[in-house]
Amino acid sequence: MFAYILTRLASLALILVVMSVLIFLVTQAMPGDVASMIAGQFASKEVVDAIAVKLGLDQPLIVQYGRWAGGILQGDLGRSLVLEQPIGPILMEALARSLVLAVVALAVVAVVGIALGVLAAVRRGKLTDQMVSGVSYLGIAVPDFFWAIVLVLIFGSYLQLLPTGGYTPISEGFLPWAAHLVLPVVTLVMMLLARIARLTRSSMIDVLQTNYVKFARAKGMPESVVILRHALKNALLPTITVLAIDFGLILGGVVVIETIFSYPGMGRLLLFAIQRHDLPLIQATILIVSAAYCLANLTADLLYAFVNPKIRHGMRAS
Amino acid sequence: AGTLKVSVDSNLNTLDPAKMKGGQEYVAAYLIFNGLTVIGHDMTVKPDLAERWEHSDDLKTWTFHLRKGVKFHNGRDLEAEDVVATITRIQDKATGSTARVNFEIVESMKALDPATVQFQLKSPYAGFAELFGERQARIVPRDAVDTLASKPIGTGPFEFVSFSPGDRVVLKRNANYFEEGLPKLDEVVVRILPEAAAQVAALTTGELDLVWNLPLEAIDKVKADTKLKVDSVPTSTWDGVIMNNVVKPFDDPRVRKAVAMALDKQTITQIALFGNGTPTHSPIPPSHPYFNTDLKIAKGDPAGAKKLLAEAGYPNGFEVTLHTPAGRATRERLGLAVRELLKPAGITVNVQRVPFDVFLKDIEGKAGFYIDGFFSRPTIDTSVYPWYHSRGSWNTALWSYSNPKMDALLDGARQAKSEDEAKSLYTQVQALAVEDSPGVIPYVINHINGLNAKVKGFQSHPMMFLDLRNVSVD
Amino acid sequence: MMTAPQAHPTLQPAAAPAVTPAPAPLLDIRGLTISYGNARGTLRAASDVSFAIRPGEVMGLVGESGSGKSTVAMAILDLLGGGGRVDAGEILFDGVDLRRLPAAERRALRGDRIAAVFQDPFTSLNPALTVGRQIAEPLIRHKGLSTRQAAVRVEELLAEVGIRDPRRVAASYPHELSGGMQQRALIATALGCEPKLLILDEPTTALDVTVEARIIDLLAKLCDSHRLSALFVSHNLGIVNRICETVTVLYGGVVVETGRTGRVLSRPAHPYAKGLVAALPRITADRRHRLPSIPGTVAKLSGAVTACVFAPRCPFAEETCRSQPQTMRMDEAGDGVRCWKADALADTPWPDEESGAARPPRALPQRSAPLVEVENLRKIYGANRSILPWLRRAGTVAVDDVSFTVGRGEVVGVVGESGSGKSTIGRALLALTEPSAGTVLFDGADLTERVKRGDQELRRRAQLVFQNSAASLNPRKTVGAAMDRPLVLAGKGDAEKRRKTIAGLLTRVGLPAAYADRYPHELSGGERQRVNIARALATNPDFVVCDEAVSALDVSVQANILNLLAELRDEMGLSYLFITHDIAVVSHIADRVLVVYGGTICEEGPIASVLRPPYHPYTEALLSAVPRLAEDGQETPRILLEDAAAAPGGRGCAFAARCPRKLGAVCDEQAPPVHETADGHRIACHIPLATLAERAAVFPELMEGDARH
Amino acid sequence: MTDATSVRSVPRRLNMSSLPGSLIVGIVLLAPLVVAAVAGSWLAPYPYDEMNILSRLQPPGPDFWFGTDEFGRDVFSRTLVGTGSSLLMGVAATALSLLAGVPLGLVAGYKGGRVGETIMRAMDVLMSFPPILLGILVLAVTPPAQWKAIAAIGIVYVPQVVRLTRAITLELMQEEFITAARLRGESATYILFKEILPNIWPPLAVEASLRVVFAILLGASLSFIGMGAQPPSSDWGLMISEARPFVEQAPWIALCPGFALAIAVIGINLLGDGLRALLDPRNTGAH
Ligand SMILES: Nc1ncnc2c1ncn2[C@@H]1O[C@H](COP(=O)(O)OP(=O)(O)OP(=O)(O)O)[C@@H](O)[C@H]1O
Ligand SMILES: Nc1ncnc2c1ncn2[C@@H]1O[C@H](COP(=O)(O)OP(=O)(O)OP(=O)(O)O)[C@@H](O)[C@H]1O
Ligand SMILES: [Mg+2]
Ligand SMILES: [Mg+2]
Repeated sequence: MFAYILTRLASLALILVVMSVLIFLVTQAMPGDVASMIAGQFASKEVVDAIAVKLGLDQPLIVQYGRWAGGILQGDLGRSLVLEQPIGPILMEALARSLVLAVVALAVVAVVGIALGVLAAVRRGKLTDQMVSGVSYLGIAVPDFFWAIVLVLIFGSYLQLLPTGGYTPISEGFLPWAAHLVLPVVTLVMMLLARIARLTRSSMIDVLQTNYVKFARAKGMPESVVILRHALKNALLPTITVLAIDFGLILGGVVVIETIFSYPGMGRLLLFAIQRHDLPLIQATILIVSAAYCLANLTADLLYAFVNPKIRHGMRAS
Repeated sequence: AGTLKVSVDSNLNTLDPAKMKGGQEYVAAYLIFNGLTVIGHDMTVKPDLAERWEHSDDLKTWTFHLRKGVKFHNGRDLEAEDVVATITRIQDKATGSTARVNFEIVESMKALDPATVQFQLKSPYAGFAELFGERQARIVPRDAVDTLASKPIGTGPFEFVSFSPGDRVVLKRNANYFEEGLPKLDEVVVRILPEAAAQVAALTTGELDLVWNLPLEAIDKVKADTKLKVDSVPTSTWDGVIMNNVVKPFDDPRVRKAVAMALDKQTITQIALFGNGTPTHSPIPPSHPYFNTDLKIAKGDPAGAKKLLAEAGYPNGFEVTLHTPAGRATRERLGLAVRELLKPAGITVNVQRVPFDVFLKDIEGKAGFYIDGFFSRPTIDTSVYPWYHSRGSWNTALWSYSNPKMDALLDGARQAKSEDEAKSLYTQVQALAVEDSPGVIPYVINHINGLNAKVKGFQSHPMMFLDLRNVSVD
Repeated sequence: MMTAPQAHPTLQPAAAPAVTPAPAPLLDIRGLTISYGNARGTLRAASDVSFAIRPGEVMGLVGESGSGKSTVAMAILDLLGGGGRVDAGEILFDGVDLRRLPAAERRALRGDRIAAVFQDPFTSLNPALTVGRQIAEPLIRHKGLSTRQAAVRVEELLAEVGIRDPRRVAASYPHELSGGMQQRALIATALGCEPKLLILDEPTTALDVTVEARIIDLLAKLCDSHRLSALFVSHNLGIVNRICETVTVLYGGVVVETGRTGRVLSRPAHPYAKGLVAALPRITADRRHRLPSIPGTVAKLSGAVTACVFAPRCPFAEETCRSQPQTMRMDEAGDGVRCWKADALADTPWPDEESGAARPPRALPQRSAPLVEVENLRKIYGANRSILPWLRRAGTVAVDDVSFTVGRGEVVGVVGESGSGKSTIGRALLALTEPSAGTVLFDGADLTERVKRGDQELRRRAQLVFQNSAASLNPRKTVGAAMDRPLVLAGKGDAEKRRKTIAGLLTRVGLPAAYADRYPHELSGGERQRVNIARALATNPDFVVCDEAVSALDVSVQANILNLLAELRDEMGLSYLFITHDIAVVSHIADRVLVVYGGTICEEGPIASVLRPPYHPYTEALLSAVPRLAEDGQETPRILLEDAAAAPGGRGCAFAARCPRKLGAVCDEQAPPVHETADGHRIACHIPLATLAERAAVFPELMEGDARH
Repeated sequence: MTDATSVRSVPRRLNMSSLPGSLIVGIVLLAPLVVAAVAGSWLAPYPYDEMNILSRLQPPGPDFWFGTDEFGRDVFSRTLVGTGSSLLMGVAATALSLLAGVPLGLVAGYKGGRVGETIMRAMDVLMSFPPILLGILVLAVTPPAQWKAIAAIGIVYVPQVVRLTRAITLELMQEEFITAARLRGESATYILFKEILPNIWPPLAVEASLRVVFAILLGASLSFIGMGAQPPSSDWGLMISEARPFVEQAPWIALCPGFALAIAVIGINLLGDGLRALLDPRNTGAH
């Protein structure tokens, strides 16, 4: 197990190194450049060049990369060229907000999605099953931005129940904080629920047909115990994978939802950086997102082991 | 008294006025900083940090006398050296200020004493005082320029408290503000809400007090709400159909003329602005006394355009790509309207949206045919000269239009000694601009703010500034 | 030589009146009719099934695969899944009709008064919960024990089923236990609430013979000591013979015969039962014998029973059989048979059409070079020499220094417990895995080397018949397509010619040529295995490895396939490496046999010699564990092996850790010497040959046969 | 191999009653969309890009069945004409991801070891790139075009297809029919594409149907940030995205393409489920 984690961490480090080079090269290949962005409309070439020199953009790529990577190794994510601020605090703030969104949304998705999936599996072919499918279809059939707008209109404009956007730190009180999260979370849930529910349903159906479930029934266990204790734990593996992927997705930014709900998370930060061609900001953001994604995957794999002792065993062996 | 919550629709790149590019940023600039002069609601120049100013007869030496007792937010007194430092910084190419071109005219400057600063110009310029009303020419403390982008210090009515990119800028009342009893508000929160629907919803729920530059689609809704109101003012901010005069087929004036003829400006104003603007000939708005009322606004004459095209060697029209910057709804609509209106004239337009950074780098000044737009300028000269004079800064980059007659008219207007002289010259400029059609300027836009009825004392500014000095919320 | 069962002169006349009132049955099933329904229609899985189990009695339920055994067992438990429905009948438990009880009350009975153990311990335990917790569940549920009390009881129970370290086992997860231990844990679960009725659905099928023997002994003991009644579902007649007092034979969802075990198995009255008993391979020294088999397959029933269900396959069937449903005729002793001709056929054995016919004796192999030569074969799995220290691993030794030969036209059997390396040897022979050391010569050439060089020609001469007939055919290819490929690869003619070849091959293995268009799922297990064999033959091989090729099959189907393989050997001179864990099967088909344990060959020799003393201690245990029918001879005492504590390995004898005759340290520390006798019989053991030869024969009847010859 | 005994991926006797129900419903839902995709511009009552300033933002009525948008364009006609490009977006992007992902997944699963590891780690890298950035990169190098959006989305989904394919391949590798194939001397290519691939189709059909849906939606999201389809095209995603500001004032602008999208999504999903069942030779019509 320990060896397994070590191996995984080593490969994670390797991935991040590869990613850093890739990110660096790829962002360099992006059209547009920050100097002309800063110079603005119709800046003459000398102006753009002057800015480029000032920002050190004229140096060879390898030097730029070395400086960047060296800084990151020392925990310095660099300075945003456009915002003229150190990237670290900005990024961490956005990350924290995305994290909040991801954790809350995924908690809801996991609980509701798994519950719906289990329900549908248990009542396979019955009305409940079809209703669950129906609801999940509705969730994926309509683009997230459409849901988002409809929610804004209903809960913001008409019912005036919830704030329509923005973010309030929890330090300003739990209720305002929670109120600002409701709509983005609901939209995300609509978007992600279907997959989780369907996945849980199908693996639950498989597990419900296994011998050990039958044996649990033969022991006279009531259905609730059979389903929750015996079946569910074993049915969760694929669900966990997808949850981890979704976690990475939300951390990486759900631009559309963040935009509509004015949620200052990673997605909008990245989009901002891309639109302003702020390379250090783009690079740092993607690197952090990648790292977060890899960590989410690792966590999922460790969760597997927690859920399934056999895999724990396999980890020790392989 | 109270807190005013106002929204802008896009993130602020910087709080350093010299580097500002967008309307949202100017909102902050106007609240935090002052210029030597200010453009008033009536579009005339007024004293701001400079109490008064005088110029030599040849219009080449300008002396400004600073107001006494003005303090920066950090407590230091404003001095003439700060003005010199501010302008020097703008002139530095590496700063990347778009106001740099304005101050190219300055030969030299010096602080005569802590309260007096003098400028020597390369050529006579009557509108020099107005240049200090420009958005980027905010006076900044010379010892704190490096942190302006994230921690701006100015002399303005509000002091900077915090900026969280993508989320909000928080400002508080400047207790030492030099205008007695102003500002009235204790606090201003500028929130960044990119989605129009969210802005309007927030305004309805009272989460916001004011929506700066209200999305056009939402005007009807805000108007319908009795708790809300709409405040609007005509501006000389314009969008244009840019034709590069050195790129085929637009190097032929007949082609440009044909395009201009085919475009029905009234219709375009309807489509792009839902009527919230006024058709015009040039950046001079119809509300301005210099506006040429004799000229007819183009009504759209595809037949005439076809004829001209045939003369220019395009009897069957041609196909062309029109670039529009992505995310600017009005300009995107303008692009689609152009596409539609040029169709009967035989011109096939392929609209192509381009991300803004790419637009800046690869389209503006390089492509043949695109949609662009410009904020209103403080003076008629700054609104016209750079676009139409053959050495005008925008012109050389935008459409490379060159007509000696136009140059003569514009140079003359700069030194015009009387209003009438200036008016007559500018009237001819407009006629020539329509005749040569270096590009098509279909309209000037109304600046519209949506606000809660409880916001008192607010007036929309034709320069799209957010003037909150007299505003209060109860 | 097997003989047909003789009619017993003391059989009571069917009409004799009852003398002693039988005790009221604990479980009384009356007229149980069960069907599975889905969109395709309904399938009658049990029709009018009636039988009774008296208190303290163990009843065997036997019958071909698919005859409805599990269905009946599950119906008692109310666990018929997937569209199964009881249409009619009563299930009286202690006089109460379970079917009338509300679901909750039935559930309360389950695990408490009626407990169950299923076939496969590996899948019956939840991989995510500790074994102790799973055993404790019913105790907490039904007996209201606290978690702590339950934990104490769990350890008692585990100890009772013979687990030496109950505490550790209770804290383990299923995958950490061996199959035998898992099955014991299941039995402990079932016994926990002291049930009155135990339902055992093939509880040992998935286990090794040696482990199986232990479990069966344990069950017999427990049933006895707890005065348990049990329904024992199995198709293994030997085990039923060992443990059951009475037996009920199902065919096509219908009870065709029921009675006391000894009577039914020695003198079956119903034609199907006759066939079943006859098809069972016996330990025998006469490997020229063909097994009797029951031709055809079970007909699936959907409607009401209108004829004898066995009539289509019955060699004694007459017109009446096909037009009239049969009734069960019971006598007082509780024996019953559902065949109107039973009395008339009482003395007629199952027809053995082939055994009588004279077959040309196969030419004995010439003394030429052997076809396959294996020398010092070693295979280590999972060794890793990584630069990263935490990744380095020594790996498992699957095969440890094995040498043997297979002659042309020879059948070499390989027996040994699960994991002993049988399959690995087979795979190495076919160049499917690369040996870690040693050489495999095929017809004098190094096969692995050839294959590596891209020469597939030699490889085609060595083929494999798999255990799992379903997994070895691509479900998305028709039989024809599967068989076509080898021909295409061998460049055997155009499409038309190949089709002819395929038809010929199918006919050769006894399938209609039209089967070429079928998909694997449209075939029965036996048919699929035939297709497998036909496919292996398509390349015209000289050598076929049969890896548990008949283990998954029903006795009657197994008999069929064994006959087919023997025929092919005789006619085409094929050589086989026959891997199995069934000694009877090996004794039936093999010329020579290798007994492997822990990756080493512990005994090797002609089959007749291996079955007779001297025995290697492991061979002796293995042979003693073979379940037998009563008529096959006296039950000899079983040599029960402890569960393996650790994987075999190290310097000494692989079997040392479990050897009941272990001498001492020498066994652990020195590789055993090989004793060889004149006829090529070799035993690797520290115990002197003479001492080994002193042991009594496990199959005394073979010794008699010896004397006779 | 084209003779009588060649591989058949669908069962022989195809009759209506043996078709899975979900397949039939899926086809019924998708049929009109396919017709619209092929013949949309002929069927449309108005040109998709014709502006009619006098009748902008008209509610549904006899002239404009589903109303008009802010340019006075007929929403119904636009939806009809947009069918092609919207479906193309989903189908082509999915096809691309399958085309790239399936072989990679097969190889990763078959080869294992270093090759497999390398492929999987490369996929991890690709997967941890935020999809939008990939989209922007592909789209921004040169002017946006639909095929580029398709390429971007296709690439985004490659890792997921690889993962799925690899997982199934690994499972199938345990099956003995693979051993049988090796034993008769088949090449790796044959085993991968003729033995394994046909068994991957059913789960892949389900996955692909989900992918098509996600691709359409991601295309819409790209439109949202101005990267996907270009105006005045009437791609559904673009239409719905452009209708946002008018949701209150003129909800019908979003309704028609939204409806079409929902039908497509449900239809494609059902089709996927049905195909899985159909591709399974064990299918006997029971579902
Ligand atoms: N869930 C089900 N749906 C439909 N048919 C079924 C189902 N379960 C079993 N059957 C069918 O019912 C018949 C009896 O099955 P059952 O499992 O009782 O046989 P069995 O005697 O236990 O066989 P085996 O020895 O192989 O375990 C078989 O033909 C089987 O195909
Ligand atoms: N691919 C593999 N990787 C690692 N270990 C393996 C592999 N295949 C087999 N083994 C191990 O090698 C040993 C011998 O396995 P093998 O399959 O040859 O046994 P077997 O005698 O055929 O058993 P069974 O009767 O269960 O089929 C076992 O301990 C097994 O766990
Ligand atoms: Mg069974
Ligand atoms: Mg094996």
